[in-house]
Formats: sequence, C-alpha cells, structure tokens
Amino acid sequence: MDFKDTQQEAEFRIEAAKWLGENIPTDAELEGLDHIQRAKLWQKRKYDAGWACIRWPKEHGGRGANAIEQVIFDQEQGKYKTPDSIFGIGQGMCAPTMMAWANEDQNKQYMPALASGEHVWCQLFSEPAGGSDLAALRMRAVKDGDDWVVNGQKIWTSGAHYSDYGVLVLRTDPDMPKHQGLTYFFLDMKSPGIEIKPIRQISGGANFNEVYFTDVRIPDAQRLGAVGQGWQVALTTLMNERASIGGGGGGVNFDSVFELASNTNVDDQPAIKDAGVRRKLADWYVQEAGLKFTGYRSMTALSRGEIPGPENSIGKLVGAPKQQDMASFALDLLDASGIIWDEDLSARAGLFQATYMASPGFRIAGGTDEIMANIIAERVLGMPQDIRVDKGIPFSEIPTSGS
Amino acid sequence: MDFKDTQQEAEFRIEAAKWLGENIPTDAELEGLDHIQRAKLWQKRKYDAGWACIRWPKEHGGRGANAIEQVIFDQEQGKYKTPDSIFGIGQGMCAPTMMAWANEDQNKQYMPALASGEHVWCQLFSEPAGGSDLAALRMRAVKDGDDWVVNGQKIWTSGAHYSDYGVLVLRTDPDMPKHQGLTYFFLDMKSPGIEIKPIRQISGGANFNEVYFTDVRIPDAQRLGAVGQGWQVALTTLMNERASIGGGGGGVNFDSVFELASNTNVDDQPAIKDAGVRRKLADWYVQEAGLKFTGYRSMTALSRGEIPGPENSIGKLVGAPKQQDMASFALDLLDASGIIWDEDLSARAGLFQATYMASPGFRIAGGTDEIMANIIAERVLGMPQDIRVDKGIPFSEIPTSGS
Amino acid sequence: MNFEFSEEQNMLREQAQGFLQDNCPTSRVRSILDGEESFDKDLWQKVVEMGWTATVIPEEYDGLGLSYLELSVIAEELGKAIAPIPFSSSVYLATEILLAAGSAEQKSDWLPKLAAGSAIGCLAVAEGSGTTSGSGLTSEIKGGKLTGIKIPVADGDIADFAMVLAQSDQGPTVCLVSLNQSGVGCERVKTLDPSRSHACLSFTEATAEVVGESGQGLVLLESIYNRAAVLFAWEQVGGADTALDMAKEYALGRFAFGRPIATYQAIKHKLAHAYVKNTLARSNCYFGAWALATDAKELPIAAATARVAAIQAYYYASKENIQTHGGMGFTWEFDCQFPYRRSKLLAINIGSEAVWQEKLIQAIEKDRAA
Amino acid sequence: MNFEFSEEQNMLREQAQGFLQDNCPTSRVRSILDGEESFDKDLWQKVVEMGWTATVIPEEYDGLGLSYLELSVIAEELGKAIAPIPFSSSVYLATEILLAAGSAEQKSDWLPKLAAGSAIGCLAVAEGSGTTSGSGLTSEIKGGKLTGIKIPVADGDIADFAMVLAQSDQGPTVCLVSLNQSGVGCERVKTLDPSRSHACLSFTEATAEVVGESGQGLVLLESIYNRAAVLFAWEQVGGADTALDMAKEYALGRFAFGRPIATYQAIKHKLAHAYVKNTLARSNCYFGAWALATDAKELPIAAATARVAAIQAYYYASKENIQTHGGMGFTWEFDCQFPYRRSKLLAINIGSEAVWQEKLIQAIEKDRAA
Repeated sequence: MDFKDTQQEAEFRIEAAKWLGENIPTDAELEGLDHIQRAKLWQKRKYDAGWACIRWPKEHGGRGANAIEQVIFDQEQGKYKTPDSIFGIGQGMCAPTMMAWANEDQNKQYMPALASGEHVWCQLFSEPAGGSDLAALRMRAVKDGDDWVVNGQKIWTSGAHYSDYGVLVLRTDPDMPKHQGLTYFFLDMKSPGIEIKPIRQISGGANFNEVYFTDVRIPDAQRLGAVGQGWQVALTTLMNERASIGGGGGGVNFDSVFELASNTNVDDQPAIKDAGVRRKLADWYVQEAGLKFTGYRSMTALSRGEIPGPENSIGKLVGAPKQQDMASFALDLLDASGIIWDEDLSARAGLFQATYMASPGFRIAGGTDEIMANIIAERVLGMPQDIRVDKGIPFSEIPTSGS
Repeated sequence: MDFKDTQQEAEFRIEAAKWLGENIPTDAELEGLDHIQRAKLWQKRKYDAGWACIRWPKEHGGRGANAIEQVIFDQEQGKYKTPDSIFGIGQGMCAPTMMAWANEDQNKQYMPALASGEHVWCQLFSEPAGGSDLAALRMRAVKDGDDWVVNGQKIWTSGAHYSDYGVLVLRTDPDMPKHQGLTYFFLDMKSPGIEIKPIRQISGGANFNEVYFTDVRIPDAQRLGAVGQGWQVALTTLMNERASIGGGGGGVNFDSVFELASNTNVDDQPAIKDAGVRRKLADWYVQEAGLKFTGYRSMTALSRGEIPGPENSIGKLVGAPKQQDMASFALDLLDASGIIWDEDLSARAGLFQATYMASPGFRIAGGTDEIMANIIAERVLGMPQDIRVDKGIPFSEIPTSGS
Repeated sequence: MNFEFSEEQNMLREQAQGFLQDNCPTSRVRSILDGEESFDKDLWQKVVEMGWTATVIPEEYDGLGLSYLELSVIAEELGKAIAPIPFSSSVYLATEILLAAGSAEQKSDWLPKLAAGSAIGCLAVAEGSGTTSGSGLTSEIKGGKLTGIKIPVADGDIADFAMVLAQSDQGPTVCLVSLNQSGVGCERVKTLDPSRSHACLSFTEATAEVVGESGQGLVLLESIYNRAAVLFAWEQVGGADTALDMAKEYALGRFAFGRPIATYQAIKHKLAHAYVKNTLARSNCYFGAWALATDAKELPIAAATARVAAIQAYYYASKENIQTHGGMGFTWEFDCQFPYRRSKLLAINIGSEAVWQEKLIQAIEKDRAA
Repeated sequence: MNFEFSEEQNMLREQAQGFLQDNCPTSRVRSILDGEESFDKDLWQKVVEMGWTATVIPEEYDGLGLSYLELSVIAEELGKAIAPIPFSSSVYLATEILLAAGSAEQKSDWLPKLAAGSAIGCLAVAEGSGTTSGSGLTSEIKGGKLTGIKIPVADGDIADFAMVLAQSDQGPTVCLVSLNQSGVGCERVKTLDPSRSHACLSFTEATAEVVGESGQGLVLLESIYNRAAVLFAWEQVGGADTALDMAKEYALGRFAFGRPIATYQAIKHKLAHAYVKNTLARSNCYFGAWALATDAKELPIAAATARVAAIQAYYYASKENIQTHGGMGFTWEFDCQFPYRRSKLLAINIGSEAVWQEKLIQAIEKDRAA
C-alpha cells in the first residue's frame, strides 16, 4: 500500500506536467474573452497538442489513454487555475453515447469538433413531469417521411443556449410500456423551432434551461439505436453521468469552516475553542477524509484496469447534505452578520451564503439523495426494487397527477 | 392559558388525593409478597373503595369517571410508590374490546373480576411470521361442534404465565383475503393444551412469552364479533394499545444524564463544563419539554371532552431513539468504566447500561419507529398508504418468505 | 389544565389568517424579494390598521393592552405568511425595550407612535461577524452623542428610530437614536433574505438618549431577547408549518413511477419527522407564551427551549420542503425559497442555535442551584 | 497510486476468513457470553498456532516480523467474527508497549512468550468512571512496588501480566506487573459485553518494573493509543459489516404485507446509510493502516479519523441491525446482540468518540501550525 505512481504512470505524469507547465493560458491571453471563449481557447490548445479527451481513440480526436492516465492528467491540470470547462456534458456523456451507438461516419464527423471545443453539446432528457422518474418523459416524436417531427418541452438542460448539438430521448409510441416506447436522437441545436429559456435558480444562477420545441424536424439518420430502443441508449448516457457529477465541488468544506471558526469570535474567543464546534468539525473532517480515501481506492481500481463500482454514489449522497449543514453552521458562527451576502462584505466573498443557497440543488441535481440511497441499496447491496406499478402496462395508462 | 384544574377537577383531585393518602399499602403490608401478590392487593383495595378502572361503568366494577379524571387520579397515584401493575393489558386493551363486542352477561361475568384484580388477562395476537404486519397471522381455528379447535403458536405475550384469560385472533378461513379470514375469541388460559415459554431478551429480562397451542378447544360462545370479523374486533384492542405504551418509561432522561455529566470528570473537570456535552443535553431537554407540553395539550383536549389525536405516536417515535442515544452517550461519558454493568459498581445501579440494552426494544415494541412514522404520515398528515400487494387476494396466495 | 388558547384568541387567529391570505399571498413576498421596495408598505399599513403593532402596548399609550398570548397568535400567523414587514424589529424588540426600560418621557414620545404605526423601530447590536459581547463593542455614546457603525441592522433602512447598543463610561448601554437626523448614514446591504431589509447604519456624533440605566445594556438586552425569543419562535413555527404544508401538497400531487411520491416511505417519513419537530416546537412555544404572558420565573428556560426547538424545526422543514419538490423547488419561480431563506434569517437574528443551547443549560443550572 | 492490500495480504484475509468461519461461528461467541468461561481458549490456542499473536513481533523475538497491514487484515477479520478472545489487549496494547518502550531484557523476557501465546498481556489504566488523566491517578509505584486498584481491566482475569499506569515520583508511569504473584487480587466484573472478560485488579505492594521512562507514561500511552486506535478501528469496521450483512440477509427473507421488507425504502435507505458509513470508515482505516505501517507523521490524524468513523459506523450498523430484525432481533436467541454489545465495548475501551474527536482537532491544529 503506497501512494506512488507505477513507473509508467510516473512517466506519464511527468510528460503531462511538462506540457501543462508550458501551455497553461496566461492572464494576458484570456484578457477580454468571455467564459465560453476562454473555455474554447484552452480546449483547442489541448486538442492541438493531443491532450484533449485523452481516453478517446485517436481517430476521434483523443489520445487512446487509459482511465488512470485521465485521472493523472486531471490531477496535474488541477494544480493550475484554468478556464472552467463547458464541455463536460458533451465530452463526458454525449460522446460515449455517440461512440457506442452512432455509425463510424457520424463519429468521424462529429467527435473531433467536440474534442477540440469547436462544438458544444448538451443533453435533453428531463421533462417537467419527469424528475427522478426519467423514463416518464412524454414529449412526442412523430415520423414524417425521413424526418421525425418533434413538439413539446424539455427542462434542466445545461448550456442549451451556447450548444451546437444535443442528444435527446423522445416518446415515439405512448401505447407501448413506459421503457419501450422511447427513441433516442441527436440534433442540431440551431434547428428551426427551438426556443431556449433560462431557468432562474434560488441560488441566483441560471445554469439550466427550458427548451421548447415547435415542429422541429430531426432526420431519421440522427436516430441512435432502433426505434423503441431509446431507454437502452439513454442508459449509456446516464451511466456516464454519475461519474461526472461530484458532491457539488468547490463550495464549503472542512478547511473553509475550520478557518472561519479560527477567525470568528464567539464570546470574545475564537469559535474553534468551543468543544461543540470542535466536535462538529471533527465529524466533517472524518467524512471528507473517508470520501477522499474512497476515491483513492477507486483510483487504485482504475489503475489496475478494474471498473470502480456504483460505490461512487456515496460521494454525492454524503457530500451534498454535508455542504448544506456546513454552510448553515458557518452562517450560525457569523451570528447576525451571517445574513449579509455581499462579495465585499461577507467572509470569503459570500462563499457560505452562496453555498447555503446552492446546496439544496446539489442534493437534487444528478439524482436526489433519495434516488442515490435507492441506487446504493439496489446496485451495491443487491436489495430488490420497490413495488413498481408502472411496469408492463401501456405508458398512456400509467397513473399521473392528471388522472 | 393556565395549568389549573377546573373547579370540578380540583374537587375530584382532593377526593382522590385524600383516599390515596389514607390507603397506599405500607411496606409492612407488602412485606413477603411477590410482585403479583402486591399488585393484586393494591388493585383489590382500590376496587373495594370504587377507585379501580374509574372510567368503566359502575356495573362493570368502575366509577363512571371521565378521561380527565382518570388522568388526575393517575397523577395523584404517581406521587406515591405503588406496586407495579400487572393489569395494564387486561384492563387497558382486553376490557374495552369485551365491552364493545361481548354480550352483557359475559361482561357482567368477567369485568368485575378484572377490575378487582382477581383475574389477569393477556393478549395473543402476534405470531413469529407477523411482526409489524399483524394481520398476516396464520394460526388456525377449525370449527368442531360448538367449539373451535386451535393449533399453533403465538408470540410476544406479556404475562401469559400468570394470566387467567386471554384474547386472541385466529385465521378461520385462509382462502379469504388477509383481513377477512380472521375471527376473534377470548379464552381460559388454563385450558388444556396450552404451553407457555418465556422469551429471554437481550436486556436480560423475560417480559414476553411464546404460547403454544395443541388442540385447545374454545367454545363458540367465546367468539367476539362474527366469524370473519376478527380484524375489526382487533382494531378495538389496538386502538387502545397506543395509549398504553409510552416511550419506554423510567429509563434514562435529561435529569439522569445531566446529573451524570455534573458528577463525572473528563480531563479533570466535570463533563458538564464541556460545550459539546452542553449542546447535546440542550437538545434532549428541548425534546423532553416538547413531549411534556404536547402531553399538556392532549390533557387539555381530554379535559374539554375532546379526543387527543394520533399525535401521541410522537411520544414513542421521539422517546425511544432518544433513550438509546442518551444511554449510549452516558456510557461514553463514563469512558472505559461504562462497560461495567453491576448494581453495586455502576452509576445509578446500572441504569445507563440497562437502558442501552433495553432501548432497542422500546424502538420495536408496540410499533417500530418505521410503523410510527407511517402512522403519523397517514393518519395525521393524510398521506396515502404505500402500495399494498396483499390486498384483495386470498391469504393463502400472498407471497411469504417460504414462497 | 387549560393549556390552550382561549376562544377569543382562536377567533383572533381566524381573523388574522383570513386577513393574511387576502393581503399577504406569497406573490407579495416575491415582489419584495425580487423588487426594489424594502418592505410591503401596503401590508404594513393594513397591519397597523388591524391594531397589531399596538397589541401589548398599554391603553394609556394608545395601545390595545392585550396579552402576549394575542401577540403570539399574531406572530405565528405572520410567520406562516412569511410576511415582508418590519414587525419583529419594531414590535418584539424596539417596543419591548421601551416598555421594559423607557423613561416616562420616552414612552409617551414613542409608544403612541409605535401603536399607531407612525413610527417604526429597530435594534442595532451587531458590528460585523461573530457574537457581540461587551468588550468587543466599538460604538460609543458620550455626552448624548453616538458614534459608530452597526451592521447588519434588520429593518435599519425602514425604521424611524433605532435602539443601539454602545459603550458608555459605565459600560455597554442601550440608547435611542432618531434616524432622521444628520449624523446618521444608512446603506442597504445585500442579504440572504431580501424579503426583509437590512442596513448598515453609521453614526457620527448623532444625538442619542440613554434607555434604562447607563452601563446596564447587556442586562437589558438579555431580558429583551428572552421575551423576543418566544415571539420569534412562534414566527418560526408558523413558517415551519408553511414549509411542511407546501411539501405535503406537492407530494400528494406529484407522480413518479406511476404513483404519488406521497406513497413513498422516504417522503412520508421525511414529512412525518418534520411534523414531529414542528409539533414539539409548537408545544414548547405554548409554554414560552405562557411564561411570557405571566412574567413567570421560568421565562429564561421556556424562551430558550422554544427558540432552540423552533430553529431546528424551521431549518429541517424548509430544506426538506425543497428536497421534496426536487428540481422545481430549486427554481426562482417556486415559493420554496421563501421559508428556506427566512428560516436562516430568524435563526441568527437574535442569536443562533448554539447561543441559545448554551443559554438554556445556563438557565437550567441556575434553576437547579436555586 | 496503490491504495489496496497486496495479493499476499488478500490471501491472508481469505485464509483468516476460512479459519474463523470454521473456528469462530457465532455459537462460540454465544457460549462465552452465556457461560462461565472468560474467553474461548480453544480458539485462542488456534489463533496462536496460526501465528497471529506473533504477526508484528520481530523475528529476533520469535515473531513473524510482518507489517501492520497484515495485522490490520487479521484485526478486521477478528472484528467480523466478534471473536471472544483477548487479542486486542495482548496484541494491540501490551505487545505494542513492549515493542515501543520495553527494555532489551523486558523484550526478551516477554515478546517470545507473547509470540508463542504462552503469555497474555493486558493494559490497566482506568480507576473507575470518567477519563483518567495524570492528576487523578491514585495507583502508585514506589521502589518497584505497586499499590492501587484498577477497574475495569479488559481481559485482566485472563492475562499473565498487566501494563499498569501508576504514579511514580516522576509522574505517571507505565509499569509491568506479573499477575501471578501474591499482592495481586483479581475479581471479574459484570459488563455489558460478557463475551469479553473484564476484571478489577488490586495491587498491594506487588512487584513491578517500570516500562520506558519513569514519569513518561502518558506520552507513551498517547502514542500506543494512536497505534491501537487503527487496529481497533479495523475490528470495528469488520463488526459493522457483520451487522450490516445480518440486517440485509434478514430483510431479504422477511416478509411484511406480502413483500420482503427489503423492498421498503425505510429499510433500504437505513441499510444504504449503514453501507455508506461502513465504507467511509473502511477507507479511513486504509489510511490509518498505511500511516501505522509506515510510521508516518500523519498517524495521529489518521488514527483519530479512522477511530471516530469506525465508532460511529459500528454503533449505527449494530443498532439498526436489531431494528431491522424487529422483535426477533431483541431476543437472546438471535445473534443481533453480539455486534450491539461489542460496538460499545470497542467504542469506549481506549477512549470514547468525544475523546478522539478532540484528539483529531488537536492533531489538525498541530499539523497546520507546523
């Protein structure tokens, strides 16, 4: 048991570190660019040097690297402040689906531009009536000649307004059972009839959109998998989702609350002197360490060519409520002044307030706490599903709030 | 808003207090008696003076008092140390069922002896395969002339070995749906064919029994309600159960842990000086106060002749896990010596150890935490039942662990 | 045993509920949260007309002379409605300080105005982060002149006068400062709950008068906080019930996997636990209200008990309400944000959970030593 | 990154599992819990024959000279089996003290015997309730004679010698006392977990020799506790997994309302949370094992982290295992009691949760100050 790279990993790390050290965009280069331009500049630079999407095959614009090399590259890149990526969903979820289900010509056509950052992709699965029950989607596609005509609404689509392409699942036969009447497509997001409206969140951000479709036409050639096979294709996308959504990233953690407690006085002495504060901090430290070392165990599995299990759902299930409680606790430490949410006036530029307001979203996006617990019980512990009343009957006959 | 009795209540309280003050058994009177004899002595004395089962009609041995008078009498009696009652289930659960479902002759025959403590009654509902799912009981009764012949096993019967009578629910038709094939009886516990085995608990006690039946005959005249109506009759019994099972009584509470923390040193100072200890104690105090004042609100409802709601399930749902956590915490305060469980050596004669071992039972007996939460969600908040796969099909076709 | 509100008090509650349903739907909360106004002036005017600001003010000062039980009823209903008005600052804090420690002149100057709603008061204690104790205090009052900076001050930009904690030669002292004078600067600050306004108040040689005894400010505030804590707790319990109701209604109507999410144990038990917390908190508020209304010696314990329970109940109900709603609950468009924001404001406005847990144990120790 | 046990270590685990399945079924635990024997002598003898007591003892003292990773594997498996033997007292505590601070003579006197299982050691620190600090210590060592009373002493009635913390002229000191001498009294005490024996040891002018430096006992114990905490944590995580497995198996087979209780979210989520706690605790134990095996400067943080996580995981899993079983889980006849009892013993045997939370924060503060 050690923390050292294998020799091959060590060599790869040196190579990656060297390239990164010489190629990280300078402030001057980024000056005057918006966040999309910055992300594209950095992605293109990596692509040109063979450091983009390194696990992809070379013919699709990647490097043919393995999983642990990806981890190493990410670790090394993480040592720098680089432009925020806008390609996570496209490269992390859409691309694996395309590579598994699209034909070779299509992949040759679309993948390199996705790897290079020229094109941004988004994912259109959720619908207002869906939520945790993703397969309950109702939006229809109707065959018309060589096209499918699409009407309806998708929701929770990140980056829809700056995306070039999207993947989506539609109901092509409402009289089939729920999971069998679905079909999967990709489409040009600039197609006529698409209207995008940002969703304002309680945290103040607007990372997601509603996307309205009016008689949008998708060529049948852009169908992935057979008609009616959409759920199976969607599972390819979703299996890649869990890996890419973390516990909410950045945000409040042990370090920030420990520092706050060390620098905030309660009754004339730093809060960190208070045994109650210490005990809470200890618990959070222990949780964070547990998550970190669980990650190390997963990386070891990757390094050995094994596939880490759905144990990774733990990260989100533990991390998201922890962030909420820690943020709430930090505001309490600040006492009355915790209410102030102002970049200039608040501790850490409002990190604690921002996390208090954002963390309810962490507990929902990418699978609620409750869904995560189901997943662990079912896929890890092998416990049976809850009783399903929506199986084996036509989708149109499944009870809904309207019925 | 005040804590005063109404004038009528105050008068009743004085009368009850006066009688109690003059009639509480003395140590000399109890000397040499076992706990059953002591309980019977005190019950008989109350009965003779008209203070037994005071809410019952006079012709059944009671006093015709109302609910708040019962509370007042219990409060006044609670000021003394009196022999532990062994009549709770008989008087609290069996009697209301008899009064609702037996005929007048039967009630005249059996109720006075139950009120006077001459007879002890027990309740035989649960079976090994039952648990939370009480109606899943399998034990059969088969009609034979004017009798029913009973074979099988009941479990969790308190006081079976010193009971004179019992009530029980049996399956008389396994081909009817679960709740419709049951019939309710009362029986003489000295009937031939009954064998009683105490169940040893992890807490060391043996408050419950298994009761085995071999060709036990019950006269049809001792059937309560119609054949197949047993579940309805059982609900009468069960509605009276919730009221009589508390949060585990006695046991560990704020006072005992506060005292322990005040008298136990951690790092050379009393544990109560530790802010972490204070915070936990505060939370427990707040919970206990909340339960106490919720009780006051229920009593006010009683005093006004209203019926307190199933909100009372709160007491058990909050109280039982709280006792477990408090006992566990108290053992931690004692550090290594917390492990010692000895009447002479342990603080409070082993109260904390005994509660640590008994509290898992509090969380189960009379409805598990999970069932209590279901009850609150369904009966108080009006949320729907979970999906039921055991409704409307013959009992014999309901899936079981054997199938 | 009569541990219940009277018939008249329950009638007041019905009236208050009807009034707030009409005049304070969540759309009003939203318009303050989302707009430029610092409070709902229209609602405030009507609340004043209902006489709510005058509830416990004695009749000799044009008040209604009612008890704290009536004020508790109003507090709970305002909490349920998540009302965007400076009621707590003006009524539970500023008015209470005047009643407890104001001179005859101060009382006759201000109480009739507070009763009539022609003046709004606020309390200014905090000077930045952490709890404010005597020794850290930098604001100073000297010869009737106040200098210092107070931030945040709830409703500081709305109020006509502030009760300010400042250092005098005798020690920490509460003083009354009219905010309509030169020497007072006021800037709104951005907060987590913009449905209630907050300001930074700066004083430069502002005219101020001592309230109560000079140097006894902390003792005065301690007793005021105990009184206010009960009323805050009622607001919190009201809000917690609103959050629970929202969650329950949504769960009954929202379907997943072919059935209402209200049929899933994960949701049922979540809401059952919220109900339990709310019920225990409410029962503790009953005792708090009784202690406040009767000036009982149990008030310090009763107040801390009610406040701790109410803080915990409101946090749990408001966060799990969003969780029950799923993604929709996280959108600006939905109302779930209102109780979630307000729960935190009320939780830290007069001392946080840990502060009150500590007060509770101290009060119990004192009680048992006696 | 190679954050995993080696192939050889995993083989050792398989071997240990097979051995314990054969030689330590729960019926063995039950027979000790319920009977008069103070430990499972037969199992102990076989454990000794497997060489487990010799694992980390250097070869020069007839040990196997293996690493703490091997010992971690054994600890986890013993924890899973809830083994009724004095392994932790003799191996994680007494042996470790000798290895860390024993004189050459003490080592050659005792280590070969410990390795060969012909001697069993224990540690005697507590003198009644509460944590034992230097100043409260009443046992005394003077001129090689020990006088005092130690209670409770885990495995004190089984052990051949005890490491005893006593006051010397220089301060708290660890001394080694043979228990086979006049001047030593031993009485078994009744405990919460009778599957592990505990005693009250009384010393009257008993012959004793100082281990390590006189007056440095607390420093020595501090470092020993850090080492032992990792091994205790492995036992605890093993036990927590046993409890989770029991609960899962029962839930899969037990039907209520026509379906396995394993289909109910209340049960699924309960066990999912147990799994999460166990997994995080196990990962923390990995880091603890690495720090222990490499004598890393991170050991104090790693040990406290592993111990706090393991205490919490075992408590949760063992109590919710009973809860999942319902009434049957509360009967003597079922095995649910074993992990529930053992979890508390292991949680308080070398300092409770709060003690280790405090140690953790102190270690972090020290680390960050450096």
